[in-house]
Amino acid sequence: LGNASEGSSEGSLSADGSSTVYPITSKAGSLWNSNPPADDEEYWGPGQYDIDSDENLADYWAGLYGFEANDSGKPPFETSIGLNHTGVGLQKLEEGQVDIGDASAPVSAEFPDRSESELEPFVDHVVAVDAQPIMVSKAVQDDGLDKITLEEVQGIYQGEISDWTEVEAYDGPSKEVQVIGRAEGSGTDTSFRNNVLGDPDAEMEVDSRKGENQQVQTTLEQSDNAIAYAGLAFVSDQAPMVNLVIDGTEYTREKMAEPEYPLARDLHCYTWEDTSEKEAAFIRMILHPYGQQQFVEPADYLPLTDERREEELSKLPEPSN
Amino acid sequence: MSERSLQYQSQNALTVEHSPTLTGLSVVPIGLFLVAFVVGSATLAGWLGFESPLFGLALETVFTALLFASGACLLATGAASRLEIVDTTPDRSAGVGVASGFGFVAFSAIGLTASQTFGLGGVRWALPASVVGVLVAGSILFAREDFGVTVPSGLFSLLIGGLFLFDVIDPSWTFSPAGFGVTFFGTVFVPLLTIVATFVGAWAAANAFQGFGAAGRQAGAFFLIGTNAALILLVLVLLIAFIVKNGFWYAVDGMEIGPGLHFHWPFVMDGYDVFLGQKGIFPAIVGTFWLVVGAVVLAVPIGVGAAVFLTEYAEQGRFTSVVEVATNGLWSTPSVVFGLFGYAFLVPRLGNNTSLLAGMIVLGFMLLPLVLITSREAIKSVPDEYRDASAALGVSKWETIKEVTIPSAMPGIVTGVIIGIGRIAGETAPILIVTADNPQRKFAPAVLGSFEFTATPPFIVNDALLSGSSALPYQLYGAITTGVVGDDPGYGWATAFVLLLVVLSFYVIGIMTRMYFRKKLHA
Amino acid sequence: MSNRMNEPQEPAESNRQSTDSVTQTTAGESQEKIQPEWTEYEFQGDPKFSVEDLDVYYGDEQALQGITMEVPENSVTALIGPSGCGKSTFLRCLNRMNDRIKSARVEGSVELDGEEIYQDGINLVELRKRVGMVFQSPNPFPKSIRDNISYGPRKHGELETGLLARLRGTDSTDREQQLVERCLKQAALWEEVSDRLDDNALGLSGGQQQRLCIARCLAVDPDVILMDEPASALDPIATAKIEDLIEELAKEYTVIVVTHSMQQAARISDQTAVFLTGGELVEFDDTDKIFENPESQRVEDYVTGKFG
Amino acid sequence: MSNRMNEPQEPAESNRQSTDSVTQTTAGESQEKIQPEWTEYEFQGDPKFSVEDLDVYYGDEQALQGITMEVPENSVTALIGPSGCGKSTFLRCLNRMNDRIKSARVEGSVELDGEEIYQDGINLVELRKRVGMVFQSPNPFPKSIRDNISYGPRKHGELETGLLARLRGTDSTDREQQLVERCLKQAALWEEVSDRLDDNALGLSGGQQQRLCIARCLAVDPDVILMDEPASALDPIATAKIEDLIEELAKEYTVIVVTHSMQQAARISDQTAVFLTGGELVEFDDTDKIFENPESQRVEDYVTGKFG
Amino acid sequence: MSNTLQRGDQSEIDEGDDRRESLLRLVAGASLGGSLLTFLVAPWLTVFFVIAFLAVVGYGWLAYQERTAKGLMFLATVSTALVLVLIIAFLFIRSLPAFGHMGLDILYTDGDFWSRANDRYSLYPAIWGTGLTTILATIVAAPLGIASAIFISEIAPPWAHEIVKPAVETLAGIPSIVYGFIGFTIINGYMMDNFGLSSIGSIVVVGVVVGLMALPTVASVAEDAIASVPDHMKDGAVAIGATEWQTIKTVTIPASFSGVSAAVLLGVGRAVGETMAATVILGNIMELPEPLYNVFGNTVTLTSLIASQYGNSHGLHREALFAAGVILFITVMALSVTAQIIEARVKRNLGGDL
Ligand SMILES: Nc1ncnc2c1ncn2[C@@H]1O[C@H](COP(=O)(O)OP(=O)(O)OP(=O)(O)O)[C@@H](O)[C@H]1O
Ligand SMILES: Nc1ncnc2c1ncn2[C@@H]1O[C@H](COP(=O)(O)OP(=O)(O)OP(=O)(O)O)[C@@H](O)[C@H]1O
Ligand SMILES: [Mg+2]
Ligand SMILES: [Mg+2]
Ligand SMILES: O=P([O-])([O-])[O-]
Repeated sequence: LGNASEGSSEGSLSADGSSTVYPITSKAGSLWNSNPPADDEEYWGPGQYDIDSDENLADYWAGLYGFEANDSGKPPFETSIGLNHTGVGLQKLEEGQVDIGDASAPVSAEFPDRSESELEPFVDHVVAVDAQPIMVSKAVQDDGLDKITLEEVQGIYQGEISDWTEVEAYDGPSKEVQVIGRAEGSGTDTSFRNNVLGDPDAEMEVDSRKGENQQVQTTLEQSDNAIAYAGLAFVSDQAPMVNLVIDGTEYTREKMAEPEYPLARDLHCYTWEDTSEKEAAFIRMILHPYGQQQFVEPADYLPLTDERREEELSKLPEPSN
Repeated sequence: MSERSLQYQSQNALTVEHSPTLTGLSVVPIGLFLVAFVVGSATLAGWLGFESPLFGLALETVFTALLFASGACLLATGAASRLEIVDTTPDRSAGVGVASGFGFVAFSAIGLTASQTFGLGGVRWALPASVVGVLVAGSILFAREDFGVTVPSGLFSLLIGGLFLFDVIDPSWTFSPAGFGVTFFGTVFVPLLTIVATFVGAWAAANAFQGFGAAGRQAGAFFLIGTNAALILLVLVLLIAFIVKNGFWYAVDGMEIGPGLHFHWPFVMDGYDVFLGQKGIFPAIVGTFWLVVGAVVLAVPIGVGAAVFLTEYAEQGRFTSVVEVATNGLWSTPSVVFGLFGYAFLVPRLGNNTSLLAGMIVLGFMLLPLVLITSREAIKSVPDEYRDASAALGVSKWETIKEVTIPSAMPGIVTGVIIGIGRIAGETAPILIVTADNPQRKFAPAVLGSFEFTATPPFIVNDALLSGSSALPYQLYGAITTGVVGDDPGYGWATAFVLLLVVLSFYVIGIMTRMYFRKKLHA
Repeated sequence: MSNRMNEPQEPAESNRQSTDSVTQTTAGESQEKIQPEWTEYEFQGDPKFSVEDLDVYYGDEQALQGITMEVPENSVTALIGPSGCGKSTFLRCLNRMNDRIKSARVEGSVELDGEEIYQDGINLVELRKRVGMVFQSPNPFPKSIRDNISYGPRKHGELETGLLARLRGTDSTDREQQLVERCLKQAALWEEVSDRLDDNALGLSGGQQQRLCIARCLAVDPDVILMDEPASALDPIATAKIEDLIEELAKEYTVIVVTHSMQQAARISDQTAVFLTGGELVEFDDTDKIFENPESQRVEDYVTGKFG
Repeated sequence: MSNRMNEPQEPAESNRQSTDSVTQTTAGESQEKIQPEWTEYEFQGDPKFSVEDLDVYYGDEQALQGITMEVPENSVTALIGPSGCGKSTFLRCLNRMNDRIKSARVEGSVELDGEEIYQDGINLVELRKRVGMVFQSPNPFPKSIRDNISYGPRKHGELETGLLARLRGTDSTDREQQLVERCLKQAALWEEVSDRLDDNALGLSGGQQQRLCIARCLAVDPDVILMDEPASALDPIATAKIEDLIEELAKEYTVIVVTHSMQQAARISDQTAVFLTGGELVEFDDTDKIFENPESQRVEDYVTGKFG
Repeated sequence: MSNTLQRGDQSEIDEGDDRRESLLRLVAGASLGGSLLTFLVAPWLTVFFVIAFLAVVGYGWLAYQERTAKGLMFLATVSTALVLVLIIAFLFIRSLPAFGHMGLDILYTDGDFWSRANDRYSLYPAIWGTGLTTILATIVAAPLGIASAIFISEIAPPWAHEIVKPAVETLAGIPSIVYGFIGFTIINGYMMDNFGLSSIGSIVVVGVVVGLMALPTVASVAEDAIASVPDHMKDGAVAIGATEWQTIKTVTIPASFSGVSAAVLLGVGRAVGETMAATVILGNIMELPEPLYNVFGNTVTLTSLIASQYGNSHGLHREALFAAGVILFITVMALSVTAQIIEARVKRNLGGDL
């Protein structure tokens, strides 16, 4: 038994961690394992992405780093993607239990009391951007709340605003604000505090804390007075987002992609010490426009700009063929 | 004969005859309660609304009418009994229990009105409340039983009905007790109060039905206890029906049977695969299967062995009582504590990762006390005659245990194990902590195919056992908390349906096994 | 009084027990009537119980077959017979304790003082107050001796004590004390326990417990006392006390006692009924006659020890 | 052979049971020796059992007091006495079944064919094979009739069946069949069950079950058969069959039978031992003598029904 | 024909046998102890000891089946107790830092209960929440459970008995996550809509759901207790003309009172330890409800604290969760032991009859 040094199982690539990043990596992993052929238009179809290949999906991406294709149609190596939280992902990565630690907050915010050098071995790969939305219950939106200022959000989460009538854009009846947060220690919570309240350890007052983003969404859907933050992937009809107004600028869904949007956060795939060829093959797939279109956009996250993509790609080892 | 003439009571008639009047009067409130229960529950569940009339009557009118009818019937019953129009056998008093019950109702009602409606703060509301409460209790105590039972319950119904009639409480009424952050709406309160008041009335009527006295109190008590049993049945049926209704069609979607041996049940037999468009939970089912197998393999030999040792070999003493305390302690240890323990003890020692094996062991530990306790009972209940008979034939203890004791205890042991399995198969918390990793798997853990021999210790490894796995309860947890399949609520219900199907099958099989063996033994 | 067996069969009476299948035995499954092996038992005065054509079934099995007999008042009637012949079953028919056995079904008629006890609307409480019962093994409640005795009267509302009763002025502590004393004296237990009436009854010896059970039964003022092998769990000395007590009780009460000891039956009873396997009543007559000169050959065999 | 009571007391023997406190009754707590009320019982031939000065205690309570008697071979010895007098206790001393009762302590000597059975290193398996036992209520194992009978021999390695045995060539299915047949015939049960040997034994009637238990006991080929009220749970017809069987068995075996029915003792036994409350053996003699002309007054009272 | 009764002539062989047996026992004990020890400190070595143990046991089985079997069964018995010891040990060891860091504040403190930033981990709100939900659950489970027990063992006609008893048992089989699922998706929303709650999740819902889950425990343990009151004791009451209900009330229940109260205690234990339903239904905030007894408010229980924060914790935070486990464990053990003491006392007092 003892310490498995590389990954939980030989041969396969394992990732675990953030539930926010999970929709991306999980879809990527699932398709990787299915290894669709090149003529599959829906999920692979390399030609659509200016990729010149007739290989199956995983065969192609793994092939870039010299992994041999299988005759059986199976990928050169399998992937397994765990669902957990940022903290768990990073910890498992550190303990050598997984190859990739998914994180929805930077490692520095997740482990605020660690020194630079302690954080050094975490190699950061940003794979997408989540412009963390402010979401409210449908009923609140219906009562006119289509935008909210950053100060109001801060007031709500610091316990200064407790009734919706205190929010300017709201013109419905008096109603208590139900403040919903994510569990402490989750990446989503950490980045929200970091971005909105200015400190990953800032105090906040909430009415309930949900373990996962999906629970936040369900709670919004069931309530008529709630406000919450989650990931873009979890916005729904009954749990709509509202525009955030910062210094007079109203950030709509479209404008959230702009780098100035203060709640924007990067979604990370950390690797340990180096990036192995296996890890690189998988991350390269996600970083490629193919991956951004196939995995990031359907999950409602924002793809990286070309510039940032190039920068992230440059951190990966060069493909061997 | 002299001593017997001291007797203070003449003999009563050997037969009792209840007049049809009494029977008629007392059956009505019970029927009214049933109607109120059905209509009220339907209203609470939102199937009936106050906007839409029922048989041309406003819902509020229906409730008011029910209450007045019930109250009137009860008062009439009380009067008829008191005036001896009908033959009853009431006691001198309804007793302290009834008196304090109604006293408490009066106390709370006055207290609430005083504090919430008239805003009497502090404890000033307590004074009028106590006075009225004591008055009500006292007068019930000193009234004859027939009055003490019917009048307060009848008045209670009439009072509530009056509140409805004069629109003191109507569907638009609201009540927010200060500081609780809760609002009682008339839409909920009206049906709720109707059910409660008619229920009290039905209890009183059950009392009257048997002519009060000891027989009446028995009828009242049996009515309460019987209603409780019926409600529990109702809850069970509703729970199951609800899950089935929401999950069944999703779960059986795309099921194909035939031709020939072809059988495909996508939700149950497929894994999760984006590319193939499969959204099945096969890996979770297999995960649960292996968890159960592992737990059984671990717990059954230890549990049965310990049970045999404790019953057949150990002297009753300090050692056995320590083991008993430990067993009962294990039985009541919360599952999440088992999870933490597994995380601290097993995970670091089994590849430092969440794993199927860790889950098996933790669930095995949870199953252990169940197996031990039930096996012990079963072995204890093997008649000593068998053991004596065997000993008298010169057969040793161990042979007796193997050949006679354990086979005779087998039905009990098997039943215990099956029901124990049902229980652990539904456990979520420990799995969450020591086994779970990816809820969306394509392939089930291939435990059998993963054994490998190595040259270094431990010489035999099984990758599947040492990796994480999904399991049905975890799958359901995943569906609730992380929306693993996006906006697809049916997926969660279908998972719940399959989980329930698996767990309850174990229970049903266990219970039927026991019934079968009981019948066989008694035949 | 005559053995009714010889009278013409009456049509099915409507006052049979009203459980399922009350139907009179139909022609199809008509059973052979057991021919009595003895002439009627005659006695003076009214019968306390008149049992007629009583059949009892446990599920499908018949435990008693067409029992017809009349039990005279203020005397001791012994029921004897081999194990399993239905003595206990018969006894439990007389106060309808068989109602508590789910599988038991009773057909036929039992009259207490001329009133049918297997009819609708019978007041079981009243019946059991009149027909008391003492069981094979002593079964006092785990309460004080006093409470054991006052239990019945209290449940029947004849005694009230405690704060509430005192408030209402219906307190009957004194009467309770009198009652306890009277019953214990009648049961020949007073001397032994008068100084510890508030001790738990389970602390008494077996024989004392059994007498306490008799006292408890007397406290509700029954007419009849049924006893099912009341001395079988006791040692000879305790047995002797119980036997004396039974003879004493017969002065005021009708006592019906099951015993498996023929000697005991001979010692204590005025008349004896002999049941034999299969649940038939084979002979019922004066005890002396039964033991010295029975009419039935089978009874003769039984009492002389040819079997059993 | 003479009643050893009259012989001088031997010093404490070392071969008493080796449980705790084996010490001989010390002078301090010396009990009065019970004076025999009858003269010695003499018979011809060797005794099967010689019991000498046997005391049995349950915890602190003494259940048997200084029993001394010799049981002749190939005959039926009946043990009678009121309930609780220690008959069962005595019987269970003879095959050391009392070892199974934690609180029981045995002092004194019991010899089987001249060999002390209360000595260290006794082979209990062998003892119990030689001294078989049949219990009050029939207790067949919940197995087939055949398996019930072959159970003992199988466990003693005398029979082997099944695949393994067949592979090894030691299969003894035939011998098993013969054994089953022989025992069932001896127990007078063959006729009734020969066509359903593989049915569960619990399906038999009580009397059949009891005979099956006897057959099961015969299968291990004992010398002695102890029976503790073997017919008390049975109806007269089954009882009669068992009684016949006992008389039959006495031709080949030594049978010792406890009964609470004096009639039964009179019918079946050659000699009778009367125990009375307190655990004393009051008289042991030919059955006829005991019932017609006992020497002890207490026995006379007992057998004529003055008490019990 | 028959063998001698004595075994004396075999004594020499016996002695050799005895020596070999003690040796075997020694080796088996050592290898087993070794396995355990290595599993604790160096798990990769465990396999050698396990092999040794299996070898010894295998040999012992062939040579001395009875004694080997007895030894193995003894081991099984000991290991049952050992599991509990291990649980205690690991829970306590892992939680010590949290107890050390927080001192008594971990049990009770005013305000500022839980903050990762300040390393404050007071379990007070969770303890309070557990207490409150448990009280509510007991209010539901105890009377209804006892009533069901009475119904099943005393009142039900055979057909109803055949339905209700298995139904109550089946109720015990519904997994807690299913209750949680229904609570989370349906009841929470219903309470929001119909009781005007201002936030999702409330103690009262959890209390009622958990009460429903503890009900079968109460019912079945109480039923055993009630059914163990001997029939002849009840017959005694009925035969002097008490009604069935009077008999139940004044003879059966008092006689089985301790068993029934043990049933309630065990039910309370179940309620205290119930996890998943609380986790998904409650808001899980480390705050007290306001006012303290506001059952419509939101808080966290010890169990839901562990299950909801477990995944996001490390360091002292995680140790604090272990501390929550310790408190849970101690509570439940105390309840269980009390229940057993009560039951033992009854047995002693009533001479093992009840
Ligand atoms: N509760 C019962 N259910 C089914 N059968 C019963 C029940 N009670 C008694 N029987 C059967 O009815 C028959 C008569 O039983 P009963 O107890 O009346 O006999 P008894 O004469 O009192 O015997 P004993 O002397 O052993 O007490 C027996 O065959 C018995 O097995
Ligand atoms: N296991 C035991 N533990 C304690 N005392 C016992 C035990 N067995 C019997 N006794 C007591 O020993 C005495 C003799 O009992 P034993 O069973 O030998 O009597 P018995 O003559 O067989 O009576 P019965 O005719 O009732 O079967 C009795 O006082 C009994 O209470
Ligand atoms: Mg009887
Ligand atoms: Mg006996
Ligand atoms: O699950 P998280 O992404 O919030 O850590």
